[in-house]
Amino acid sequence: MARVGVFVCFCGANIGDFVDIPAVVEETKKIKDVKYAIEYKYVCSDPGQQMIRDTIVDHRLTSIVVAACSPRMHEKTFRKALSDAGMNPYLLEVANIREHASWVHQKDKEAATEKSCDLIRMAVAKSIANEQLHEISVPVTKRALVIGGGIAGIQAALDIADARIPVTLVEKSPSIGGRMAQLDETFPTLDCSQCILTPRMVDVASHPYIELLPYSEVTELDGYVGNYKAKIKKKASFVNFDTCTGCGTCWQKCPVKVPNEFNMGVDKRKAIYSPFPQAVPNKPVIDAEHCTMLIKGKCGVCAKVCEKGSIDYEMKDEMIEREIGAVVVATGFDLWDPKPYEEYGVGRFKDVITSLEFERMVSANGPTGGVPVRPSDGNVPKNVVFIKCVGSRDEAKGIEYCSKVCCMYTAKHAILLHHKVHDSHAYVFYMDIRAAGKGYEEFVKRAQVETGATYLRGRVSKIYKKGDKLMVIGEDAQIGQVVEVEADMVVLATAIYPYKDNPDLARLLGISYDKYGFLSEAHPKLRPVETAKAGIFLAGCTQAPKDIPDSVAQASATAAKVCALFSGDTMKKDPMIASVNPEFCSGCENCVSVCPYQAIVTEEIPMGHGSEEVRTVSKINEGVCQGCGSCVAICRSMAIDLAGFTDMQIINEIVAI
Amino acid sequence: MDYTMQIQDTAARLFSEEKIDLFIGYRSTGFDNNQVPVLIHHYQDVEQLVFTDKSVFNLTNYLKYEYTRNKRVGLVVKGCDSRSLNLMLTENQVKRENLFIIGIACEGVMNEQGEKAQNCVECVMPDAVIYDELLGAPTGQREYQVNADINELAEQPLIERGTHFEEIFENCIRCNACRHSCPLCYCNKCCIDQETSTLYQGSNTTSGAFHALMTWSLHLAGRCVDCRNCEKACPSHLPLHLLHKQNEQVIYENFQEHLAGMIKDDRGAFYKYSMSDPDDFIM
Amino acid sequence: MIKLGQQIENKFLEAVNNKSGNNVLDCYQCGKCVGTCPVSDFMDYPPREIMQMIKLGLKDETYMANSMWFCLTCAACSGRCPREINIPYVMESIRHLAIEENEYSDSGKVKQIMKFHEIFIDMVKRYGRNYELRMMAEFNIRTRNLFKDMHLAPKALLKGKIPLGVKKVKSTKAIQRMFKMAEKLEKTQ
Amino acid sequence: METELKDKIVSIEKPAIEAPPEWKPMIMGILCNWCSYAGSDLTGTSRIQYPPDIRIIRVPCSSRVDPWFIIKSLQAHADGVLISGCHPGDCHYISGNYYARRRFLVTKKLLNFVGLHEDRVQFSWVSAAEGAKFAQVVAKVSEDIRKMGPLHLYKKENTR
Amino acid sequence: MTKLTYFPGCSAHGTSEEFDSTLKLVMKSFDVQMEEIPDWNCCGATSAHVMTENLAMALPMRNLVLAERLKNKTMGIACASCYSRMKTTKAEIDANPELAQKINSTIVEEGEYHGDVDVKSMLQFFYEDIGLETIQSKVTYPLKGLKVACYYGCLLTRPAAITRFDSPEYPMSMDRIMAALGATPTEFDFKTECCGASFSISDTEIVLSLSGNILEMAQESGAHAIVVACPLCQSNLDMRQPDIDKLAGKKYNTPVLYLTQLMALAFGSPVKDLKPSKHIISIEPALAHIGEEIEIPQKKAKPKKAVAAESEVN
Repeated sequence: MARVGVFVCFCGANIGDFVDIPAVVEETKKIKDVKYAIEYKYVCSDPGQQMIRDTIVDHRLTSIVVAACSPRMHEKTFRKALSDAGMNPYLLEVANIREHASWVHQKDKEAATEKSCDLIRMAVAKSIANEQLHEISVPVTKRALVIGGGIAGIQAALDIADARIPVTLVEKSPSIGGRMAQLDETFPTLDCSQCILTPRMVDVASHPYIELLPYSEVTELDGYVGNYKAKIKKKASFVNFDTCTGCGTCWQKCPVKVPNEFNMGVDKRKAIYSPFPQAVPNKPVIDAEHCTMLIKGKCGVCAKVCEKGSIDYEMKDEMIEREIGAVVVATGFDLWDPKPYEEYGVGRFKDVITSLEFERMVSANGPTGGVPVRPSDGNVPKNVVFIKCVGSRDEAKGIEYCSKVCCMYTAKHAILLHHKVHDSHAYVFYMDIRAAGKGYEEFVKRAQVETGATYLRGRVSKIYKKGDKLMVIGEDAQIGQVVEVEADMVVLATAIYPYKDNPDLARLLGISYDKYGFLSEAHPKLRPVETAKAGIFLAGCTQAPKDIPDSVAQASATAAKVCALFSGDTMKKDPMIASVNPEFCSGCENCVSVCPYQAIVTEEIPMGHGSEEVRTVSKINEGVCQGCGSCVAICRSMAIDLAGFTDMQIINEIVAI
Repeated sequence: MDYTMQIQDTAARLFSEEKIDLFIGYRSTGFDNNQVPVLIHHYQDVEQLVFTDKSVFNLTNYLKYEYTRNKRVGLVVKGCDSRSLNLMLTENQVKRENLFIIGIACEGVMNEQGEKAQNCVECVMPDAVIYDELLGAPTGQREYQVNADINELAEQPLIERGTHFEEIFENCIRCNACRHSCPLCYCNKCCIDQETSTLYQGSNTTSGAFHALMTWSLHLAGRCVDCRNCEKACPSHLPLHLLHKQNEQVIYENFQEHLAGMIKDDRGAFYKYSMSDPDDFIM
Repeated sequence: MIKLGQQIENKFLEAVNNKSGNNVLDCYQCGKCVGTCPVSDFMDYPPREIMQMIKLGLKDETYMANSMWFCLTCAACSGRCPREINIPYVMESIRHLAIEENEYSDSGKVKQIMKFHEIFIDMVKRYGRNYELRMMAEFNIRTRNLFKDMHLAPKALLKGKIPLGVKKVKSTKAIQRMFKMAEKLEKTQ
Repeated sequence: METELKDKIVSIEKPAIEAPPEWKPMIMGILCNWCSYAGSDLTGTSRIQYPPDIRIIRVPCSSRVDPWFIIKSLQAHADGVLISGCHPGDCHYISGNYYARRRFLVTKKLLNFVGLHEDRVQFSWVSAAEGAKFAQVVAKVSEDIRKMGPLHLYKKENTR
Repeated sequence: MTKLTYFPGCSAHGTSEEFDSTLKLVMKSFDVQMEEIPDWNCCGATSAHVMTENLAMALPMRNLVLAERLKNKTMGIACASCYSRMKTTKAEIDANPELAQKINSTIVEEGEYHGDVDVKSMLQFFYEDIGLETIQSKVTYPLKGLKVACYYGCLLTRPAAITRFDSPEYPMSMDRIMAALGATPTEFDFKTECCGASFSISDTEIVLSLSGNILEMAQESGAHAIVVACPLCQSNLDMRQPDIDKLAGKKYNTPVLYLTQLMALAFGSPVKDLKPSKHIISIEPALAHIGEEIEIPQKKAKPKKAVAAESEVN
C-alpha cells in the first residue's frame, strides 16, 4: 500500500503569489494514497529538507512528491534529502509548479491553482510506480589508447603516463612527430620546431608507461567507457625492429626512388626509409607499394647489405588487441588541396607552391638545405608573394571556416624568407590579420616593420605567367587600386583540413563528425574535449584548426579527463537506463538497430519448460546505455522498459489527469 | 494458375531425400473448391497438396508456432507471403537453413465471391522474393497503387469516417484471431495483454477495441505485407486492411518508398530513418 | 563626409537584394572581383566599393556611379567570388533600378553607352535582327561623332566585313508586339 | 433507438459550438528532457504567459514516446496531445528524434484517418533556448483545440 | 545522319560570314544536318538586358519556342553571346515556371514553351557530341607546325553554373580540338579574359586596352594565330588590331581565325574556302607555318640548386 508524502513549496512569493497553495494542499490530501501533505516556504532550504527527512521517518512514507521548481533545478537536492533519511533517492518525484504553473499563468490564479493540483496528481501517480534504483558501478580498465602521434598525441600520452596510467600510443606512419616535425621554426618565438619536439619524442619512446606502436592503425573498437577493447593492426614493416640498429646502410643502397611525403614531395626518398633523421623509432620500414622485391621479387639489395639480417620480406600484418578504458583521438590535419584555384594556376605553374612545401624548403633539414628555391628552375626567388586564406573562408571553392594559423605562419614565412634570402622581398595578400594570442600581434608587427614585408589587403584575383615570372593580380583595397606583383614564387597559405580518414575512424569509434570531417565535441563551450560517447576524448586539430599551444593545452586537458575517469576502480553511473525482460523478448533485434550507442547485444537463454533448446534475446549493456528510451518505444512486446520512465509510470501520469 | 503437380513432386522429393521434417501447403476442403492450410508430415500424404487460385492463406504464419520451430520445413509462398517470410528471417524468427521455400510467381487469388482479390489487384510484388524453387513466370515489381477503399474513405467528411470506424471498433469482439493469423505477430507476450496496457481501457468496449486495433496496426506499420490473413480470420468480418493500408501508404509516400520485406535484412520502416524524412508537419 | 545613423531601414539594400536574388551583405570586401574585373579601372567605383555602398544604403551615390554601365556581364567575378555573390546580377539590378527611378549619371561615357544600347534595341525592334552598318552609322550620328571609326570603314566595307543590308525577320509584327507586351510587363511590376 | 444512433454519429468529433460553456481543453504535453522540457522551463523563467491548458510529462527523449501514449492520452481525458523534442540534428541521444519523427507522422495520419481531427495531435521541435517558441506552440495548440471543442472518443463507456 | 537545330545569330549574315560558311563545311564532313530555325530573331545581346528585364528574356525565349518546333534534341549556337543569352534565359525560366509563364505571355503567335531543347555552343557540340576521335579521323591536312593560342572569351564557359561546360578559368576543350587537328596549342593564360565585347562601338578605348592585353599575351606565348569561337571576339581582335598596333607602337600581326576555319582547312578545304579576304589581318603568313618542324625545347641543364632537390634526406 503506497504512502505518499507531498511537500508543496511557496518558493517565497514565486509560487505563493500566483497559486493558492493552501487550496492545493487541501486538494492534494484528497488523493488516494497521499498520506501526508504540507506546504512550506522554501522546501529546498536546510529546514525544508530537514522536514522531509523527519516526515519520511514519522509517517513511514513510501514515496515523496515535492511540488516546487523544475526537476532540472533541485531534483538532486531532494534526492539527497531522501537518501539522508535512509530512503531510496529514486522514490522522489518533482511536480514542476513554478516554471510550468505559477510563472506562466500569472494572470489567472484559479487556472494556475487547478493546474498545480493536476501536476501534483500526476507526480503522485507516477511516484506510486517508482522503483528503488541504485547507481550502477562499472569496472574500469586503467589503460588509455592514444590515436595519433603528433604533438597533441605525444602530449596526451606523456601526461597520462606521468600519472602512472599505462598508455598505448598508435601512430600510422613509421615515426611519431606528426606535422610539427615538418615545421622549421615556430611562431611567435621562432624557436626551432625539431629542437623542442624531439626531446618529447624521445620521452615517449623511453617512458615506462607508454607502449609505442608505430606504423599501426586501430581497426576496431568494442565495448563502452572504462571497458573498451581495441583491435590494432601493426602493418608489416618488413624490418625486424628488435635487431635493426638504424644504421642506414639499407636506405643508402636502395635503388628505388619515391616522392618524399615528409618533404611534401619536394624531393625523393627510397623504398626502404625512415621518414626523417630524428625519427622515433629511428628504424626503417619498407614501402610495400614501391619495393621491387615485394612487387616483382627482384632486387633484395637491402637484405644483402644488412649486417644484422633484420630484413624480412615475409613479414605479415599483425593484429593485436588491447583492453583499454579511454581513448584520446589526436589524428591531426591534412592540408586542403588548392586544386580548385585554377585562377592561381595551381598544378600548371610549378612555382606556385603550398605553405608546407615552403616550410620544408626553409627547414634546415629540408630537401633544399634551408634555402627556398623555385621548383621550375632551382633558382633562389627574390620576390615572393604569399596569399592567405587559400581555401579558408571561401564558400565557393574551399571551406567556410577560418583555419586560424595561416595569418601567423605567413608572418613567420615572411620573416624566414628574409632570414634565408637577405635581398628578397615578401608581399603578403591578406583579407584580415587574425593575431589573437600571446605575442602574436607583436610577431606580425615584426614581419611588417622589421622584415619590411609588404602587406596588401585583398584576395588575389589571378596569377599568370610572363616569361619566367609569375604576375600576381589583386586589389589593394586600402588604396582601391588593382596591383600587379611580378613574383618569382607564390606561396599559398592553404587551409587546415581534417585528416582524410576521420569519417571512417569516427564510424569505427561510434562518434560524430561535422560536414568537413572534424570530430565533434560534446559541447562547444563546456565540454570541448569530450565526445558524445563517454570515454572518448579529442585533442588537437582533429576537432578544429588549432596552433601548437592550443593543441598542447587541449591534449593536457584530455589527460586530466582520462585521469579523472581512472581515479577509482569503478565508475558510477545513473541507473535510469533500459533493461530487457527476457521472458517477453522474442529476439527480433529491432532494438539493436535503433540503439544509437550500440548498447544492445544479444544473448542465448534456455527455452524454458525443461527444454534444452535455447533462444536468442536482447540484453542491454549497462555500461553503454545512456537511457534515451528509443528501444523501449519500438519494443512491440514491451519487453524493454526504462528505469525512471517506465511505461507504468508514464501511463499513471497520463491517466491521473 | 495450378501448380499442384509441381508442388506434390517437390514435396515428395524433399521427403524422400529426407531434407524436410514437414511440409506446409494447402489442401482442398472438398467443398466449393475451398482450401485450407495443411501440415504434411509423411511422404504418402503429399497427394493432399494442391495449389490453385484458391490458395489464399499466408502459410508463413505457421512458422511462428512451437511445432515448426527448429524443424526443417518446406512451404509454399506467394509474393506477399514471401515478403512476410523475409521479415521473419530478418527478425530472427526462423532460420533460413531450416526452410525449403517453393516460391510462386503469383497470378492473384480469388476472394469469396470468386473475383480476383483486392490485394491481388493492387499487389506490388506478385513474385516470391525469396525461394529455393520458383514456379511460374515472374512479372516483376509493379507500380504502387493506393487502396481503393482508402481513396474512397479519405474523401468522406471527418465525422462520417469517424462513424465508419466507430462501427468497426464497436463490432470487434476482441477474440484476437487477427493476431493469431498474422505471421508477424509472433511476440511471446502481446503488449495488449499486459497489465500496463490494459490499464484504463475497459477490455471489450469500443474504446478498448480502438486502443487494441490502433496499437496493433501501428506495430505492423512498415511491416505489414497485405496478405490479409487477419481479415480472413476475423469472425466479425472487419475490414482490417483499412488500417494497414493507410499506414502502408503514408510510409510508402514519405519514407523513400519503403515496402515491407522486399529486400532481405531490410527492417520495418520504424527501425531506420532518413535525414530527409518529412518535417513539415512539425512546428 | 557621409553621414550614417540617420536611417535605420536600408530600403536600397532590400531593393537590390530582391531584384538580384543575392544578398549583398554576404560581401566581405576581399576585392577579388576588383582584380578580376576587366573594366574596374574604368569605373568610378570598382564592384567591391559598390557592394559597400549598397550596404551603407548610399542610393544616390550608387546611381550616379558609372560602374554598372561599364559591367560587361563577363561573369569572371562571380566565378571567383568566395561568397558566391552573382555580382553581374547585382550590377544589373542597380542599372534597372536606376532606369526605373530615372536617376543616373549624365556623364558622356554613360550617355554614350546608353545610346548604343538604345540604338541596338531599336534595330532589333525594327528589323528583328541587328543591322550592323546602320547601327554604327546611327550611333555616330546620335553621339555627334561622325568620323568615329571612319578610318576602318573603307577596309571593312571593301572586305565585305560589314554587309550593306540586313535580312529582316519575316514576322516583324510579332517582334513589335513582343516589345509592346514586354514594356507593359515592365510597367506593371 | 433512433436517438441513440444519432448520438453515435457525432460521437468522436462534435462541432465546437456544442461544447458546454464551462469546458476547458485538456492538452497532454510530452516533452523531451534535454530540449523541450528545458525550453518550457525557460518559458517559465522568462515569465512568458501561455494558456493554462497543458499538462506536461517529462521523458528523456522524443524517441521514448510510444504512439501508444498518444492513444492512451486521448482515451483517458485529453482533448489534444502535444509532443515536443529537439530539433533534427540536435538530439541529445544522437538520432532519437529521427526515429520518433517517422512514428509521429504515421500515428498522426492514422488517427486522422479513423476520424480524429488532424490537429488533435501536434508535434514541435523546441530547443532549450526557445522559451518564446514553446509559449507560441502551446498557444497555437490550445487555440486549435478550443476551435475543435471537446473530444468524445468513445467516452460513454468510460468513466473517469 | 544527325540533325542539329542551328541558330546562326545576326553576325553570321554580317561580320562573321566566314564562321557561318566554314561551320557548314565542317558539319558536312561530320554528316550533321543543320536545320536553321525558321525566322529566328536577335537574342537581344547585351543591350537588351542592360536596359530591360523582360525583353531580355522574351527575345531569346521566342527563339527557344521556335527551336522546339524542329523536334531536334540539341540546338547549336554559333555566336557566344547568343549562346549565353539563350542558355541563361533557359536556365532562368526552367527554374522558375511562373516567370516562364509571364514571359511566354509576350510571345503570342509562336506558341508555348516546353523546355525540351538542349542548348549548346558549337564548341561544346564539337567536343561533347562529335568527340575528339571523330575530329581526328577526318583530318586529311594536319596543321602541324601551326602554333595557336586558343581564346575562349567570357561566355563559352562562364558562368560555370549555367554553361556546365569545361573550366571557367583554364578551359582546354578548344586546345584539345586544335591538338587533334595537328596544330600546337600554346600555353596561354588569357584564354578567358574579356576582349571588351559590346564596348566595341560605344567605348572603343576599353576594347583597345583589353584586346591589346590579349594580343600581347598571345604573342608572348609564341602563337602564330589566335583561334576563337565568337564573332564579337574575332571582330574586336581582328578589326581593331591596327588601332591596337598604333597604341602599342608595334605590329602584332596576329591573325584571328575561327575554330571552324582551321577545322575546315584540316579536313581538306582549300584556303579560299576560308574566305581569307574577310580578315583585316592577313591569315596567309600564319598558315605558311603549317608543315614546319616544331623545335622541341631542349631540357635546360640542371642548375646547381636543383641538385639539392634530388638529394635524399636520409
